[in-house]
Amino acid sequence: MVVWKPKIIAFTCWCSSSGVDQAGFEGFKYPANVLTVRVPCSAIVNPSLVVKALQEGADAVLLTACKPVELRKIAPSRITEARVSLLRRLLNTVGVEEDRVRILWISSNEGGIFASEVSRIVEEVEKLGPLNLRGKMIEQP
Amino acid sequence: MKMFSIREENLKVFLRELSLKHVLIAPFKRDGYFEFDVLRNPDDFNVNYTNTRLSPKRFFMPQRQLVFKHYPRKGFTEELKENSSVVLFGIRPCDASALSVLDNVLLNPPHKDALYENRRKNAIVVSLSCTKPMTECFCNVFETGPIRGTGEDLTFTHTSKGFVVEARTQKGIAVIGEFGELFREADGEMLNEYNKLIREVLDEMGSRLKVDKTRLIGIEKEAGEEFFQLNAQRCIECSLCSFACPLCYCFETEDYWEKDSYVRFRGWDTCISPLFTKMASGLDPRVTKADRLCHRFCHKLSRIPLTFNAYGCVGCGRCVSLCPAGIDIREVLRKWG
Amino acid sequence: MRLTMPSRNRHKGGVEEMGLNPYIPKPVKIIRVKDETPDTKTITIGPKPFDEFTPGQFAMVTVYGVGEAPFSICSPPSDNNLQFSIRKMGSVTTAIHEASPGDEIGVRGPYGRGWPLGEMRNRDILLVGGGIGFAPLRPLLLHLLENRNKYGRIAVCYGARSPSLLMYRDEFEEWMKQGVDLYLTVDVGEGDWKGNVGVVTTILDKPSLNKAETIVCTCGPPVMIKFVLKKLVELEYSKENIYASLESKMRCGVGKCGHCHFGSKHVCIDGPVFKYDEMATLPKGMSPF
Amino acid sequence: MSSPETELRRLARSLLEKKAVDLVIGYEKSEAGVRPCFISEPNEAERLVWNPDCRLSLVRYLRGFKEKRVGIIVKGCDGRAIVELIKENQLDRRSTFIIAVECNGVYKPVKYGSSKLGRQIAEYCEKCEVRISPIRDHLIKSDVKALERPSPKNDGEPLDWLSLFRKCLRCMACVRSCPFCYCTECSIEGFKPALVHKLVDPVELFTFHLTRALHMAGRCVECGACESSCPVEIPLTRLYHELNEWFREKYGYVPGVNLEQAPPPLVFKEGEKP
Repeated sequence: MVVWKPKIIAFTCWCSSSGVDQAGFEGFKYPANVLTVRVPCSAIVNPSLVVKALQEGADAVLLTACKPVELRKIAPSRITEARVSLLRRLLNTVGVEEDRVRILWISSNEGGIFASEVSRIVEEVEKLGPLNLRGKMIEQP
Repeated sequence: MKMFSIREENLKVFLRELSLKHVLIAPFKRDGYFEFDVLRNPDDFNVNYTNTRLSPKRFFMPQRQLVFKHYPRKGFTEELKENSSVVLFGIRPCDASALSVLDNVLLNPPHKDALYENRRKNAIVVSLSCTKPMTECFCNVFETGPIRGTGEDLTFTHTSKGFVVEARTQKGIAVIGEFGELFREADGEMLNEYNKLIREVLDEMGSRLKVDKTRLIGIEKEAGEEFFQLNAQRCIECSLCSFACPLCYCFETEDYWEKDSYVRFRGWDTCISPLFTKMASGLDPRVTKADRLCHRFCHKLSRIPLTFNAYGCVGCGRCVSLCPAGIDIREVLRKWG
Repeated sequence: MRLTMPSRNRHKGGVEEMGLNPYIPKPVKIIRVKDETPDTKTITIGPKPFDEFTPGQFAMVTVYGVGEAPFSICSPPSDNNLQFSIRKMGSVTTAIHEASPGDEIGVRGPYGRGWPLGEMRNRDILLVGGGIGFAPLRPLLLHLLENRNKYGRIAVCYGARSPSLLMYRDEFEEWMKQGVDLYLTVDVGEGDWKGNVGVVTTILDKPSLNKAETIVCTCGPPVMIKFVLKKLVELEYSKENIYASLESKMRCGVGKCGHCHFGSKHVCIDGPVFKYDEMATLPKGMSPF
Repeated sequence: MSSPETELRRLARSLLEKKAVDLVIGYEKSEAGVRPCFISEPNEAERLVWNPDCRLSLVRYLRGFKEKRVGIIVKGCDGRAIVELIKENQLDRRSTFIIAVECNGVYKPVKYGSSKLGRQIAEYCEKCEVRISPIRDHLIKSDVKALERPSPKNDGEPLDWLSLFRKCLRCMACVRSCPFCYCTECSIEGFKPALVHKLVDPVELFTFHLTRALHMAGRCVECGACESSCPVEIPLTRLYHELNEWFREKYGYVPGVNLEQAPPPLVFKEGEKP
């Protein structure tokens, strides 16, 4: 039997992606089904791309961003937060579990937190089950 | 051709038998309007519908269809599938006629459209006559209805004593032969009612719109620009009219890499789109919206007839009713027909 | 909704082999790529996917995963390979420009109606080209030269925006050696250009031909065709003998997709070569008048 | 007191006679109901009509007449759209003469092949609270009594949006009829690589509708142009309403009501709590 494992796309901003790297260096174990996409800033991630990731087969999308208080300018993280909040509302409306899109506050030295948070999220997404949008959108015979 | 009849209560039996041997597609109501789909339970079928919201063209020319796959170093595979036999039951004569026009265009030698032919040859088209045409309909203009169309294999007409069934092609006769016990030869009384019905419905439609279709040929010359400019102001350039039309056959192709192979899809296109004739060099023979609108109407009423010997409109009235901006092909007919 | 039972037919492609699906191209290899002008390359492909064609016909060239576009064949029918001169314009042409010898592309054709070779027997012939528009004229010219004794005088008027944009420059001498009256012009002279400067209509009066009997074949940008036709009529060439090759967006090449349906003519079936009076019936925008 | 229709015609005629506007965009009678018309001659003003079938928002046509002075007939929701467009710098207030007509709700369109069950008021009109355009140069009061509004339906019953999206043809009628979709190239098609393919892959309808919803969030004035032009009757306004609710809850922002109030995404301030 093939065991289903969730596919998770993580858009990581430059700071938090070094946090993700650190999780690797320091040997924190976290599930391997998280694919990271490094972006310059979390606020550059167009919510449409998050939707597109879900459409293409991701079971959940994670945005990791700098903690607003740690930023010289805090607007970008706030913008991301607002967008994700809006997107979650939208997903909830159309009947996709809102927990499939999340935001994580990760600083560049928080590899450990990243690993533990991701493990928790993967568990939660496993509970949600596969999203399988393609199956839902294409008419069943 | 030969006229048969079937009793009203036997229709369900006929449908059940059909659905055992073929894939039966018939209109039934979903979310407030009728749509064609696979009919699993013949009891869902109800004779009292006007027409389906969208045309049955998608069963022969889907909105998106695979043309070929090309595997690097292996060559082509093409999904020319062995289709199981499909029965389209309850298609209206106008939509059935649209199929015969599509045949004229797409099966025009020397290059037959294999993708279309493959789907078409395995389909049996059974039409159900319109005895109460909608206000938007004008099939009488193109002689594609309301009782008899030109593309069907069997024509069912609802009369007070059951259905009059006309076998129009060999395929149709074969179906009658297959279910011989359900059909009888139509008697004189029934045929009288049938003929009366034809006259009545045609008279009613003729009183709404009576146009000489032969005069439409070459309208672009006299049509001038004013009329189309007026309507072009209104047009919002969506592609609804083409998508809803039962015989808008223009298609667009798209190539991309999918998983392990290069694929080419083809699918519906619309001449209302500004990109329809625009070339990569930026040259565009039809720049303005008015030109494109003119092409849409003239193509249907004059250019297809000149090229393929059939009218590009069957008068189903979908574009008239669905257009958000109220652009009406009947105005063109009234003006120049 | 699934109505069908898939059964895959594997085959090598090409219309003849398939006999069914006219939309499947035949795979061929690029043999040579030659820079013609700064934005135009001539690709040679082989082996020829089809045996016979008339000069002036076109073929649909597929770059897998990118798209398909129609191109005039610019090598003569006697050649074992096939050549296309392609200017970098959209996605398909860009992909072809990036291709190198050995790459595989798909070709299907030949489609359309070529130049009227039958009409040309023993007559004088004038070819008028503009820029990339010389591509469909080259196979005709080479074909005429191969059968030199069957035709009368051959004159070529060829113009481009600048000398560097003249195509097939290395072949001019060979053509002239074989008795072609070649008149060149450019819109803007540059470098050591000593020839005529001006649009192509300014050199149309130079060839001395039997005007009433001359077959004129022209191809180029629409606006050039427009003024060439005007000028030709002024110069008393017979309208019946004037032909032009037009271009249009195409998706199928076999008259199904509707993109090139103008008036009652399909450019892909009834063209791309049109007679003078046929062009007059085309609707505004497509008609060069 | 004259009927709103006669008043409308008189006003349009005088505007055109005085050359206060070059053009009046309104509704005229057509065979199938009512359709937009563009009137530039005073005599033609008689063609104008006003009835509950005038549902298509005319605001989307304004972008085609940027150099002209245009008089436009607007309902409450259309007026809100104009307000929002002015905020987005898409419209010159000075060259637009806004003829506000009191709206009592519009009928749902009776489309091809639907069973005719009498005229029903459109669902989005049931919720509407702005019946007169908040921005106007002239107000025409309506003497027709308000269309009977069934008690606003409970939005509690959730729709199966995925199956609704599945019916979509992506004919772009929703995009093209929307007052706010003024981009010359829709972002759905404009991305390289494109967000969705040229030809409709059913699974991409999800991306298409969600992207559109995200672009409409906090802007949609719920005029129902998309919904009424949709051939397969997807109740898009309900989806966009849900996102507008989010904006109202978070920022107290309702699109198109107040010209002074800037859209929250445009004035996102440092340190502001989202």
